Amino acid sequence: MNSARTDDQEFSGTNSNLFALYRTMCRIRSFEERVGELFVRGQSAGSMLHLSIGEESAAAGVCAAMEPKDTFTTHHRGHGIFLARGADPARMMAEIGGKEAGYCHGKGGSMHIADMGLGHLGANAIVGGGIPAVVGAGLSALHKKTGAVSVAFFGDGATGQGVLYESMNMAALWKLPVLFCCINNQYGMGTRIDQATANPVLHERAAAFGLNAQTVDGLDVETVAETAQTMIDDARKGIPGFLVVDCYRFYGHARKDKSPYRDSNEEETGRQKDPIAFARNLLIESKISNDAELNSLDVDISAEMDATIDFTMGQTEPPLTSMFRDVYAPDQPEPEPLQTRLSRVLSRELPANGGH
Amino acid sequence: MNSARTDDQEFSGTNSNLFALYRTMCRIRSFEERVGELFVRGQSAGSMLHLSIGEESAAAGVCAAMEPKDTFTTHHRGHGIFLARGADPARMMAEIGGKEAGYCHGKGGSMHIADMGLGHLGANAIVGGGIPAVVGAGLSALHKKTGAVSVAFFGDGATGQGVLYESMNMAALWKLPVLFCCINNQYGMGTRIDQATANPVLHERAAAFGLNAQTVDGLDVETVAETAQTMIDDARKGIPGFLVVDCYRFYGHARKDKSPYRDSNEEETGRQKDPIAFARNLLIESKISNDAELNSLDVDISAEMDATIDFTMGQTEPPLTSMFRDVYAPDQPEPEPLQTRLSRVLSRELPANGGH
Amino acid sequence: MTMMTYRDALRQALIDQMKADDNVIIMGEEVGRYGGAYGVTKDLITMFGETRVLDTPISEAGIVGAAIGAAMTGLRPVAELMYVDFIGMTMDQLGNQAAKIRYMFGGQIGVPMVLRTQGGTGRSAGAQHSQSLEGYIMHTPGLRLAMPATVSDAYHLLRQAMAQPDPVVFIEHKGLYTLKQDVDLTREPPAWGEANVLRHGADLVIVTYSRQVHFALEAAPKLAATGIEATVIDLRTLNPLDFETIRPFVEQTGRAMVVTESVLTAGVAAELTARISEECFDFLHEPVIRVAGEDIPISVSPKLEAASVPTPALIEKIARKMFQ
Amino acid sequence: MTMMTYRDALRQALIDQMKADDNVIIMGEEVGRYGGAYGVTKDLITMFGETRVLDTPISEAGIVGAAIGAAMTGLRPVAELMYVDFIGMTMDQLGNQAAKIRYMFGGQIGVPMVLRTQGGTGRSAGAQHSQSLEGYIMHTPGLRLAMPATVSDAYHLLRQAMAQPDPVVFIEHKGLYTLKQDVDLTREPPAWGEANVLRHGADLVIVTYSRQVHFALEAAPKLAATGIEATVIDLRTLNPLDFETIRPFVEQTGRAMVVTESVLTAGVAAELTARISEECFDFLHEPVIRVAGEDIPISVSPKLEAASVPTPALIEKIARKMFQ
Ligand SMILES: Cc1ncc(C[n+]2csc(CCOP(=O)(O)OP(=O)(O)O)c2C)c(N)n1
Ligand SMILES: Cc1ncc(C[n+]2csc(CCOP(=O)(O)OP(=O)(O)O)c2C)c(N)n1
Ligand SMILES: [Mg+2]
Ligand SMILES: [Mg+2]
Repeated sequence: MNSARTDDQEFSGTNSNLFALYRTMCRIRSFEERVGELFVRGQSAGSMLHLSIGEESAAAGVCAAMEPKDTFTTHHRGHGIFLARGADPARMMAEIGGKEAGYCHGKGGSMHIADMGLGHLGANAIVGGGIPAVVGAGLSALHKKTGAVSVAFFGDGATGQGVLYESMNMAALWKLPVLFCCINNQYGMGTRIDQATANPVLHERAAAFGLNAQTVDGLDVETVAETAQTMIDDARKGIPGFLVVDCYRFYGHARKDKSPYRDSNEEETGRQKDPIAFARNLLIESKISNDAELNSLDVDISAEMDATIDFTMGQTEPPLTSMFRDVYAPDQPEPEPLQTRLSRVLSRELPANGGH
Repeated sequence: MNSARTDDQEFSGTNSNLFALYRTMCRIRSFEERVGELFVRGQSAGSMLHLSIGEESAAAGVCAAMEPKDTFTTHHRGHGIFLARGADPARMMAEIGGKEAGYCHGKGGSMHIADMGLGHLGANAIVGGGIPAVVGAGLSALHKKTGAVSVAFFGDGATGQGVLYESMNMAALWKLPVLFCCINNQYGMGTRIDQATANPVLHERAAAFGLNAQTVDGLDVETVAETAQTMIDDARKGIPGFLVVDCYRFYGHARKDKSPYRDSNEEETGRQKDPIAFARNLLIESKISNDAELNSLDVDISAEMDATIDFTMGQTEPPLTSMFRDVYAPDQPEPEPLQTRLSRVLSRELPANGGH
Repeated sequence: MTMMTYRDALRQALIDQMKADDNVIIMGEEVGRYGGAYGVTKDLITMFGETRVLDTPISEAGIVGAAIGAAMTGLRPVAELMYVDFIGMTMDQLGNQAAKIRYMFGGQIGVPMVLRTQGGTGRSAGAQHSQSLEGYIMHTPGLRLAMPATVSDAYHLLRQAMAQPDPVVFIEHKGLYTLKQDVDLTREPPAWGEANVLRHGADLVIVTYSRQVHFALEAAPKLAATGIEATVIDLRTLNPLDFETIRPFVEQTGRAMVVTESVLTAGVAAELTARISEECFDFLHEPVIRVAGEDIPISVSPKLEAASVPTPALIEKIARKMFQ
Repeated sequence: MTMMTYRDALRQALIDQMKADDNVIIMGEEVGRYGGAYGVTKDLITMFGETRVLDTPISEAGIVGAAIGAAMTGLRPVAELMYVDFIGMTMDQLGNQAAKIRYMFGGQIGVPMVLRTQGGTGRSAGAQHSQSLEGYIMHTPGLRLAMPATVSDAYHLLRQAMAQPDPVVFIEHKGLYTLKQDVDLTREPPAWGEANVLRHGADLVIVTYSRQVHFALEAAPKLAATGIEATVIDLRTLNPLDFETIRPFVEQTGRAMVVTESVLTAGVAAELTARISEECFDFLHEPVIRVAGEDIPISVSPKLEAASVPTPALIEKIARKMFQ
């Protein structure tokens, strides 16, 4: 851990690694709280909002180890990762609200957000669905000699999906610049990891395929960041890895779920594994920062995140005409709308464009 | 190994375990040679015939450890397994010839043979396709307290299929009476195992899921049988296992494949791993049997297997009317044949049965 | 007669059939402790225990494969696929195994399993959680396919499905779980495979199923107000398909509309249109009209989502155009 | 003009496009050292090396998923699925990912990949190696779908597919690999998406694709001998579907037959029938006639296999009935 500081350092956390990681984690948590709020206001598109509170160290730590040219995919609980990668929270919130101003013009939403500019190849509502794409991104990097690494973020639940094993095998076989990052928050919906597998030491499976595999405690974001750095560096050299970040899902599976399937003692204990509280203590104890600075950081972040809600509330839904757009690239005509087709059929007219 | 015999035993191998295993292996090889012949005569249904020559010890050894109530599924290279289980070679050959008298009335063929009487839940032309069924069979055994074990036989190539991992995980989680038996003949078509994975020690993957996992050398059928016995006994007690039988695919992937992708030196060496030659030596060296007895066994087997060809040649293809049978259970009407439908439509008639 | 919701009727069917047949087991993601993503299996694990209600890992292909093996060895598994959108992972097990086992093996054995799942729009759940994929199943010989629209069918069709000798894909609609209707749980249900004529009208026949039945029934009185009387047929099962219930109405009215939430091209709407056009050719005054999902993915935007599939207003509008 | 086989034309298309575009890579089971199960990629690994021709493990879902990721990051992968029958394993990656990525992500990026595969009967390869599953693809918005019948299209359509900005499923027919025809590799091919009118006749239009094009062309002269002149249209691509080439012929002849090897119900035949029936309603003298695969699995028995799908004789027979 690099967090200890010597007394002659200037008293501002802003140049410290830990401070930066801490700030990222705070922004994630604050953003997620706002997502919950958007939902309560009835302004989110859909009821499927999966918050990453408690898992911020995985997002902050791993993304800190990535280079701008690197790419990644995420699972359905990917807000934190995308934010840590540098996303604009306002455009994210707008997307989650199903607004035209969002990253995907309101067509994707929370579970289908992506941004090619930041190398985000997409969140996924299919558990495991985005994993094999990093194998292909790894092939691209090799073929085009870009030196880019591609990271697949997914949950412990995705270890139930066969395609993960197919992907790990290919990555190991071809020595691809790929990192599999399993955010083990102990639950897939209501199923605790030990109810989903006989061996919850998940990285052992990856090792059996020949991957560089280990588990790190997500309580300490610096350890996560350092481990991720080593593993991403290795991946860049052709030694693909599998990193499990152990953490705890603080709240329900989706915004509405009250987690009746787990008892409050367990939740109590689980929430003690709070990477933000841990880092805050560390920042203060090691005198990198102090209460005042951290409180004012909180205020700034709150303001920034509040603004994402205001922004989103002011945005419009995508226009109906956009519905038929982007099913295909522009070279192929948009699908003919049902009403156009039926009016035509019933009035015995030809298609407007002659059908081409 | 139990093969050593004391001099006071009567001189006939027929009571010996090894002799029985040897006989099973010889019958398999002889049968497979006849399948090749059927193909050459143009009497096999289809060109997709996968012979298990070189892999006889897996079939003989594992099936010897199974009880009559046990069930199993196989891959596409399953003739040997089914024979070792006690199948009638004539009905097998007829099925491979696409004849009505075959196990599946000529609809299934080499890759889709099954027999509920012998607990054969089906061969499969989909690599890995039959594996998860044993998980269900294991659930049945638990639920109905039958004490039956279910064995999935598949090739090394199936370790590329995600569904294998999903199945292993469920079997381990639920402590099912299941054995996964991977017949590692070193090749999936033209791809050598080390060209398909970075870690060819396949059983390590199973261990990582919490399965009882090991690899056995297929050269020695007795070791295969004993290991299988232990693992099947364990499975019956709720400790599911994964057994890799190491062997070599003596010939091409399918009957026509001349294996240009591997060199003759390698084939030479590979074919030295001959479980039949090994067992024959052992039978003679340990004086369980002698040349004369074994030669006469060969003659008997040849005659038995020749007869399967003669039988098959005399059989007819299934009648055309059987085409529409067994798509559904008899409670649902057979699909209306195209010609019936079209004649009806063109002559504006109603369906014969009023549509029901 | 009891008032109950579609959800509760499904749940009651599971309970009653599990009581009636010891071999019925339920397996799937979150079916046990969680009670099912849409609550259909709530508390069943308490009632029947962990050996009959199995929470599985997130392994759709493995779940369906395991159900196949269980069905072949004497159980009657009801596997749950949380969303029909996940059927892609299971299509090999469903299409190459479950659907073909009886046939390939010469009739030796069947696969008496049910795959319960739900589909459709209505919760702005996005492109991967809002689809209507029954077309894939209908295009796969060997799979039976039931899609209940009413509370009564939720109960009776599910119980019947659980007694079928062949695999049944049973697709509920996520927009119907809270539908409340009167239901007689004890009556003799209509025979499996029979369509249900829910409204009689001499001008037009609307052939539909699942949630769109309600949309058609909503449109019908408004049409009647403009002088167009519509017959509304709920297919209940798509395989078997009860064409003979449709036929006389088309012959009588000369006008048919088929309505489905699944995408237009090469799916259920195409089949129904083709069948009617073939079988009732001489009787048709107008082409059979397909009101279907647009040929696009579903957006998460509620506005775009709602516009992607038929609505009562759309049915009404198009039906009226058929008479202009 | 050169005489070559369908197989060699496909191979040549791969070679020429790989030379023209460095970003093209080939990946799949046995595509390298083995040269492809049907020999289409023979020796390509020697010509282009192991980094551009990748032998994969037997991991269909992973292969398609990897191709998607490669396509999103600048490569133009051609993934091979050895048999279209294995598409079940890939349907999630194809249907939920490849098909929807452009749309879900608001048009940011496409997935310019080709999934080459082959289907159909003719080798008594049994129920799991003989299917024609293009219906699943046609029913999935976002996937383009090409099915070459001729040697010329094998070459030109494949090259065009490899330059499409969206995922293309490219389905060859296992019965056509040895087909030999004249081909002009250098000519400007017809525009992507245009159907091909291969024969003109005033009495009947036969709309088909893939191997059945040849069956229709075989039946046509025999029909002519009995006084029935048939137009034969090869669709070449099913998505996009070139209906405007079909329309005038239906309007002219008033009789249409659609022919496909895929199973009848809820598939390609249904779509074509529905489209023609809707669009050309007033012109039809007879219902559109669907000549399709029977609604059954394919048997391994060569006799049953052959009887499961349309043949030239069947096309002829049914066409003649249309005029009785
Ligand atoms: C293929 C698939 N199966 C099931 C689901 C439903 N589902 C959504 S999230 C989830 C749990 C995932 O758990 P995990 O991977 O650990 O991620 P977490 O939610 O804990 O972040 C499930 C079962 C899905 N979206 N996709
Ligand atoms: C899902 C699937 N993918 C590919 C194939 C084509 N195929 C048939 S056998 C085979 C090789 C299988 O190798 P292995 O599992 O080791 O069995 P072996 O042939 O060596 O007995 C392949 C690729 C298939 N039948 N099914
Ligand atoms: Mg989790
Ligand atoms: Mg092998």
